Amino acid sequence: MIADVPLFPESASHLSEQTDNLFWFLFGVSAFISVLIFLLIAVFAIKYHRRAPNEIGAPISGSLKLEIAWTVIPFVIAMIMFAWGARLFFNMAHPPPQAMQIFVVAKQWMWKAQHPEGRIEINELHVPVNRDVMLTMTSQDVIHDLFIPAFRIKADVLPNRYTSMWFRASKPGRYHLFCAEYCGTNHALMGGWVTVMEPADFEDWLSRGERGRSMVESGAVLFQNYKCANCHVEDGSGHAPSLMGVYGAPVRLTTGQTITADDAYLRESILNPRAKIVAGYRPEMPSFQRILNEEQVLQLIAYIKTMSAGKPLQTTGSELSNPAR
Amino acid sequence: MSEAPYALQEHFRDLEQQKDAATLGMWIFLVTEVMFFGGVMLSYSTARYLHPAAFAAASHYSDPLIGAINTAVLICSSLTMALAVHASQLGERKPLVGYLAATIVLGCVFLAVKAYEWSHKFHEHVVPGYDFSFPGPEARSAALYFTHYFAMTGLHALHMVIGVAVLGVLLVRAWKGRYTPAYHTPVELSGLYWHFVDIVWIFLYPLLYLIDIHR
Amino acid sequence: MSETIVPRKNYVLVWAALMVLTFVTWGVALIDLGPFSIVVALLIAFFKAGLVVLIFMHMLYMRRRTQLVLIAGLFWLVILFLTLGDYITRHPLLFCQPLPIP
Amino acid sequence: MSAVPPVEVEHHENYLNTSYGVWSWLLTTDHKRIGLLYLVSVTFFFFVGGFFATLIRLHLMTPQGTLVDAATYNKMFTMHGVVMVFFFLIPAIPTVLGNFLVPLMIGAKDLAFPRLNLASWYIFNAGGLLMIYSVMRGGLDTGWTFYPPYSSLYSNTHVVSAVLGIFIAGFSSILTGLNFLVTVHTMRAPGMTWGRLPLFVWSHYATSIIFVLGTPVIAITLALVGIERIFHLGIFDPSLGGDPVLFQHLFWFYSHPAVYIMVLPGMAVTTELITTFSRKRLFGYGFVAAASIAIAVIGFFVWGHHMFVAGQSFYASMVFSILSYLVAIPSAIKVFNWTATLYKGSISWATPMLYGLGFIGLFVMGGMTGLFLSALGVDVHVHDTYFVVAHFHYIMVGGTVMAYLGGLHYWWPKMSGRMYPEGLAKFAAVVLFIGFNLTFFPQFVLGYLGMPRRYHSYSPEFQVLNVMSTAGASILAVGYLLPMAYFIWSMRYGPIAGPNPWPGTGLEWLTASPPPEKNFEVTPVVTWDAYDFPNRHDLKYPAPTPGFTPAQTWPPE
Ligand code: HEA
Ligand code: HEA
Ligand code: HEC
Ligand code: CUA
Ligand SMILES: [Cu+2]
Repeated sequence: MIADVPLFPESASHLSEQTDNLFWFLFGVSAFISVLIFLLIAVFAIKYHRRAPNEIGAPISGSLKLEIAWTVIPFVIAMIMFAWGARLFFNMAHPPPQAMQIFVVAKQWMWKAQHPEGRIEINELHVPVNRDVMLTMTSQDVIHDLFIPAFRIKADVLPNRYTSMWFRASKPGRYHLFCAEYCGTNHALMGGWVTVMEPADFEDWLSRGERGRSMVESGAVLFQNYKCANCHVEDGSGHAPSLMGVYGAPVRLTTGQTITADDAYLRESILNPRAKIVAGYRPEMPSFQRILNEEQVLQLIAYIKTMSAGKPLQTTGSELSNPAR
Repeated sequence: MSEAPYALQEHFRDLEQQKDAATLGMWIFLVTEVMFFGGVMLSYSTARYLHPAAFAAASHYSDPLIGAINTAVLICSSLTMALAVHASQLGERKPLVGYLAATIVLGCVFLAVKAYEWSHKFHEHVVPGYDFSFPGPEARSAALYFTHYFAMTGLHALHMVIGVAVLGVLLVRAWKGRYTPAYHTPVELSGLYWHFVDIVWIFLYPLLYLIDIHR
Repeated sequence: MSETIVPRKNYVLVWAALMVLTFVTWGVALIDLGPFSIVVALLIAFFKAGLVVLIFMHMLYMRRRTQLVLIAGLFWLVILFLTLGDYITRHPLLFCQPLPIP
Repeated sequence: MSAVPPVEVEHHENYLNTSYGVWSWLLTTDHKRIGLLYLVSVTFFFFVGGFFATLIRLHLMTPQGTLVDAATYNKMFTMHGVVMVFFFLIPAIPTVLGNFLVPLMIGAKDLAFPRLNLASWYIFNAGGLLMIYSVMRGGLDTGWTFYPPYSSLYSNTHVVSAVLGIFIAGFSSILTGLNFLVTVHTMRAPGMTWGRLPLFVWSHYATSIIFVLGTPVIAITLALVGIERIFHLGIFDPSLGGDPVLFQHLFWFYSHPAVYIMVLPGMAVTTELITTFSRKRLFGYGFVAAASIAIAVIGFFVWGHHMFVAGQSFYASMVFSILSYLVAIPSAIKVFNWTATLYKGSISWATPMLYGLGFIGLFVMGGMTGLFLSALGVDVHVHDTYFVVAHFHYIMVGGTVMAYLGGLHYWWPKMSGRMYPEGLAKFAAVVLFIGFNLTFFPQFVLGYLGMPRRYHSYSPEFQVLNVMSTAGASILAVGYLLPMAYFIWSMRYGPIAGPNPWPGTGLEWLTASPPPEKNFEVTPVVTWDAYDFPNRHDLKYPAPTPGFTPAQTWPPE
C-alpha cells in the first residue's frame, strides 16, 4: 500500500517541467542551508554542552565580517530565486498568439467550458495534446479558481471580469481539475477531469455529442435577437460605430484616450456601455447588464471577433477552431 | 505641584514623565486613526479610479458651497480649540471655559449642517441599501460614490460626536478649576484630537464635493 | 520639557490663512482645470493640513521623537496607497495577456 | 537541574498575595496580574481552536470525510483559523509574556497606561465572547480570510457578529501596542539605554509598530464587509460595481504584517532562551535588534504575495515577489546570529532551551518554504494547497507556539515562584516535536501533489498522507495537554524557584520571584549591557562540582 502513495505529481504540460526544475532548485538550496543550520546547532549543542554548573560561554559578541557574509549571500541566493520564478511567471502570463480558445464559466459549484465550435462540457475539459490552449474565464457568483495540478497552473476566476491562463498539454491522459479558491459549501466537490487527447481523437470528440450551435453562431443569433444591428449598421451609417474590424483595433474615446478593443473592453461595452464612450458618438447604447448572462456575452464577443476578420456574417465553427489562420 | 496632587499617577517618576507619556500616546493614537481613515480613503480612491464618470455625476448631489461653509465652521472651531489650549497653558480659567464652549457650539453647528445634508440625500433617494434611485445607466457605480460618502462623512461625524462629548467633560472640569498651568494635559490632548478631526474634513471636502463640478 | 506657548496672534493668522484657502479651494474647483482640479485641490488640502498640524497641534515645537511618530504615520499611509499601483498597471485581461499579434 | 533546593524561603509580599478575591483580579491595573488574566483567556481560546483542529484532522482520515458534512467542515476550519489567529496567536506572547515582562525588563513599575491595559483585556474578551456567540449560533464558514463576495453576499452564516468580534478585539491589540511603545520610550530605568534593552523588548517594540499601524486597517476593512453585508452595498461586490481584489489588498495589508506580529514575539522569546542557556552574549546584538525593526517595516511592503493568482496586475506580482525575498533577509540574519551564539557557549539542555532550539529548526523550515511560495512560478502551482497550510503551521505552530511554550517554562518560576517538573517537561517537549513534524510534514507533500486546502473531501490517492497527519495531530494533542497539567500541578507543589534560578541576566531576574507589586524595591540603575554574563558579578551560579576545571568560569579571571 505504501508503495502506491504518490509523492510527486504527474507532469503533463510544457510548464510542469519548468516549474519542477525551479522547485528542485529551491528544494536543493533550502535543504542545503537547513541541514547546515541543523548540523551546526546539533554540533554546538553537544560539543559545548555545559560541563560545570558555574561555567559560562566565551565572551564573543559578534563579527562584522560574518554579518556581512550572511546578509549578502542569502540576498544573492534570494535574487536568483526571484529571477527564476519571475521568468517562469512571465511565460505563464503570456500565451502564444495562436492559442486555441476555450471559454470557461464558473458557478457554485461547477465548471462549464464552451469550445468555440459549440461543444459545452461540465466539470470536464477536453483538449488536444501539444496544442497551445488558452482559457478565458469568468464567474457568475463568487471567486473560484481553476487548478490543474498536472499542468502546474491555476488562476482565480472572478465575477464581472475575465481572467485567463494557458497551457500546452504534453501527455495524453486524464488529470484532476480542482477549484482552489474557497467558494462555499461544496467547494471540495467543484472539480472534475481534464482529458488530454491525440489531435485526431480530439477532432473526433469535438464532432461527436449533441452539437449545438458554435459560439459564433449563437453570437450571431443573439446579435439578431437583441437588435444590435439596428444601431450598429455594418457601414457605420447608424447612430453607432460599425463593429466591423473593431476587435484588436484602437478605439478613440471621448476622454481623448485611445485604447485597444479587447475582450474585456467589448464585454464592458455591452454590459456597461457608458463607462467608455467612443469619440464622436453619444452614450445612447442601452446596458445589457441584467439581460445577457456571461455565456451569452462570451458568444457575442466571439461573434464580434469574427466581424473583425471582415468575414461574412455567418461563420462556421470549424473555420474558427484555428484562429491562427 | 500642590494644586493638583491627584494628577500624578504612582507609577510615574514625575509629572513631566507622565505628560511626556500621555502626549506620545496621543500622537500614536492619532496615527492609528490616520490608518483607520486611510482604509476608507483607499477604498474611495480605487472606486473613483474605476468609475470616474459616475463619481463626477454623483458628486453633483452635494453642494460645494455648503461644504465650504461647513469647512469654515470647523476651521473656526479649530481656532477656538487652539485658543482654549492656550488659555489652559496660561491658567486663565474663564477664557478656557469660554473657548471650550465656543468649540462645542461650532462642532454642533457643523453636525447640524451635516444632518441637513444627510436628510437632503434621503429626500433625493440616494441612500444605497435603503432607498436608492439614480438616473441613467451609471446608477450602480454612482451608488458606490454614495456608499463612500456616507461611510466617510458618517465616520467623521462619529468622531465629531465623540469629540463634542469629550469637550463637554473638559468644560465641566475646567469650570471647577481642575486645570492649571502645571497640569492641563487633558485639554491639550483633546485639542490634538479635535484638530485631527478637522484635518480629516479638510481632505473629505475636496474629495467628496469637488469632483469635476464644471461637468 | 518646558512648554512652548504660541502667541495668540499666530493662531489667528493661521486661522485666517485656512479660511482663505478654504474658499480658494472652492473657487478653483469652479474653474475647469481638467485632471488637474483634483491635484490642485489636494495640494491645497495638504497645505492646510500642514498648517493645522504644525501650529495648532504644536508639531513645530514637539520633540524629535513625536515628529517621527507623525512622519511614520504618513509614511505608512503612503505604503497603503501603493495599492493603487496594482490598479494602474492592471491589464484588462488580467494576469494572462496575449503577446501582440505579430 | 539548576533549581534551588526547595527550602521554604521566608514569605514575602508579592503581586500574587498582596490582595485576594475576584475583584482584586478583575479590577487590577497591575501589568503582571493582567498578564495572567490574559494567560487564562488565551489558553481558553487555544483549546477552542485546538478543539476545531482535532475535529478537522479526524474528519480528514478518509477521502469522503468521516465526521461531518461539507457545510460543517467549512465552519470547522474557519473557526479554527479565526480563533487561532485573532484570539490566540496574535495576542499570545505579547499580552501574556510581554505584559508581564516588558515593564520588568526595562525597570519600570508598570506600563505607561495601566488602566488602558486592563481595558484592553476586557475589550479582548468582549470580542472573544462575540466570536464565541457566533460559534454558538451556528458558526461562520468564510475561511479566516473573509473574501467577498462570498462573505458579504453568499454565505448564510454569522459573518456580521464574527467580524464585529474581530473588530472589537482589534482595539485591544491597538491599545496593547500603544502601551508598549509609550512604555519603552518613556519609562526605562536610569541607564537602560536603547543599546542595552534586551532583545525581547526590541522585538516587542517592533511588534507594537505593526499592532499600531496595521490593526486599524483590518478594523476598517472588516467594518466595511459588515456594512456591505447588512445594507447590500457594493464596496467589494463586483455585481454592484465594487472590486473584490480591493478587499484582498486591504486584508493582507494587515494580515501579512500580522504574521510578523505572530513570529516576532516568538523570536523575542527565542533570543532570551538562547542567550540564557548558552550563558553567552548574543552574537551581533545590534544586527538582531535592527533585523526586528526591518522585519516590521519591510513586512508592510509584501502583502501582495498572497494574491499572485488572485487577479492583481502582473507588475504588482513581480514587485511583491521581490520584496518578499527582501523581507526574508532579516529573518536569515536572526537565524544565523542565534546559531553563532551557540558557538563556544555553555549550553544547557533545560526544557526552555529545547523549545528554543526547536523554534529555530522549525522556523527555518517554515521560512524556507516561504521562499518557495514567493517564487512566482512555483506559487502558481502551490497557492491554496496544503503546501501553504504546512508552511504557515511550521512557522506559527512549530515556531511561535513552541517559543511561547518555551517562554512559559522559562518565566514560569518568575510568574509563579515555583519550578515545573523538569523530566516531564522534557518529555512533553520531545513529544510535541515529534507529533508536530508528523502532522505537518506530510502536508508539504500533499500540497505539491496538488491537494487544495479547505476541502472536506479529497481524492483517494491523498489518503495515506492524510492519515499520517491525523496520527501526528493526536500525538500533538497529548503534547499540549501535558504542560497544561504540570503547570497547574507546580503552582502548588513545584519546588520554590528563588529569584534567579537559571540564572538569567535581565532585570526581571533582579527582583524576587514572584515580584513584589511595584516590581522593584528600589528602581534599578543599569550599568551593564544585555546578556553580559562575563561582567555580571552579581549572578549566583550553583556551586561547581569539585575537581572540575571548565574552560570559562564565573567569575572570570
Ligand atoms: C507567523 C507566520 C508567518 C511567517 C513568519 C511567514 C513568513 C513568510 N512567509 Fe508566509 N504565510 C503565513 C504565515 C507566515 N509566513 C500564513 C498564515 C499564510 C497563509 C495565509 C492564508 O492564505 O490563509 C502564509 C502564506 C504565504 C504566502 C502566500 C502563499 C499562497 O497563498 O500562495 C507566501 C508567498 O510569498 C509566503 C511567504 C513567506 C515568506 C517569504 C516569509 C519569510 O518571512 C520567511 C523568512 C524566513 C526564512 C527565509 C528562514 C530563515 C532564513 C535562513 C535559514 C537563511 C536562508 C535564507 C535565504 C537563502 C534567503 N507566505
Ligand atoms: C495560529 C495558529 C494555528 C494553530 C496553533 C494551528 C494548529 C493546528 N492546525 Fe491549523 N490553521 C490555522 C492556524 C493555526 N492552526 C489557520 C490560520 C488555518 C487556515 C484556516 C482557513 O483556511 O481559513 C489553519 C488550517 C488548518 C488546516 C487546514 C484545513 C483546511 O484547509 O481544510 C488543518 C488541517 O490539518 C489544520 C490543522 C491544525 C492542527 C492539527 C493544529 C495543532 O497544532 C493543534 C493542536 C492542538 C490541540 C490538539 C489542542 C489540544 C486540546 C485538546 C486535545 C482538547 C480538545 C478537546 C476535545 C477534542 C474534546 N489547520
Ligand atoms: C440604441 C442603439 C444601440 C444598440 C441597440 C446597441 N448598441 Fe452598441 N453602441 C451604440 C452606440 C451609440 C455606441 C457608441 C457609444 C459608446 O461607446 O457607448 C455603441 C458601442 C458599442 C460597442 C463599442 C464599439 C467600439 O467601436 O468601440 C460595442 C462592442 C457594442 N456597442 C456592441 C453592441 C452589441 C453586442 C449590441 C447588442 C446586444 C449593441 N451594441 C446594441 C448603440 C447601440
Ligand atoms: Cu469554486 Cu471553490
Ligand atoms: Cu504573507
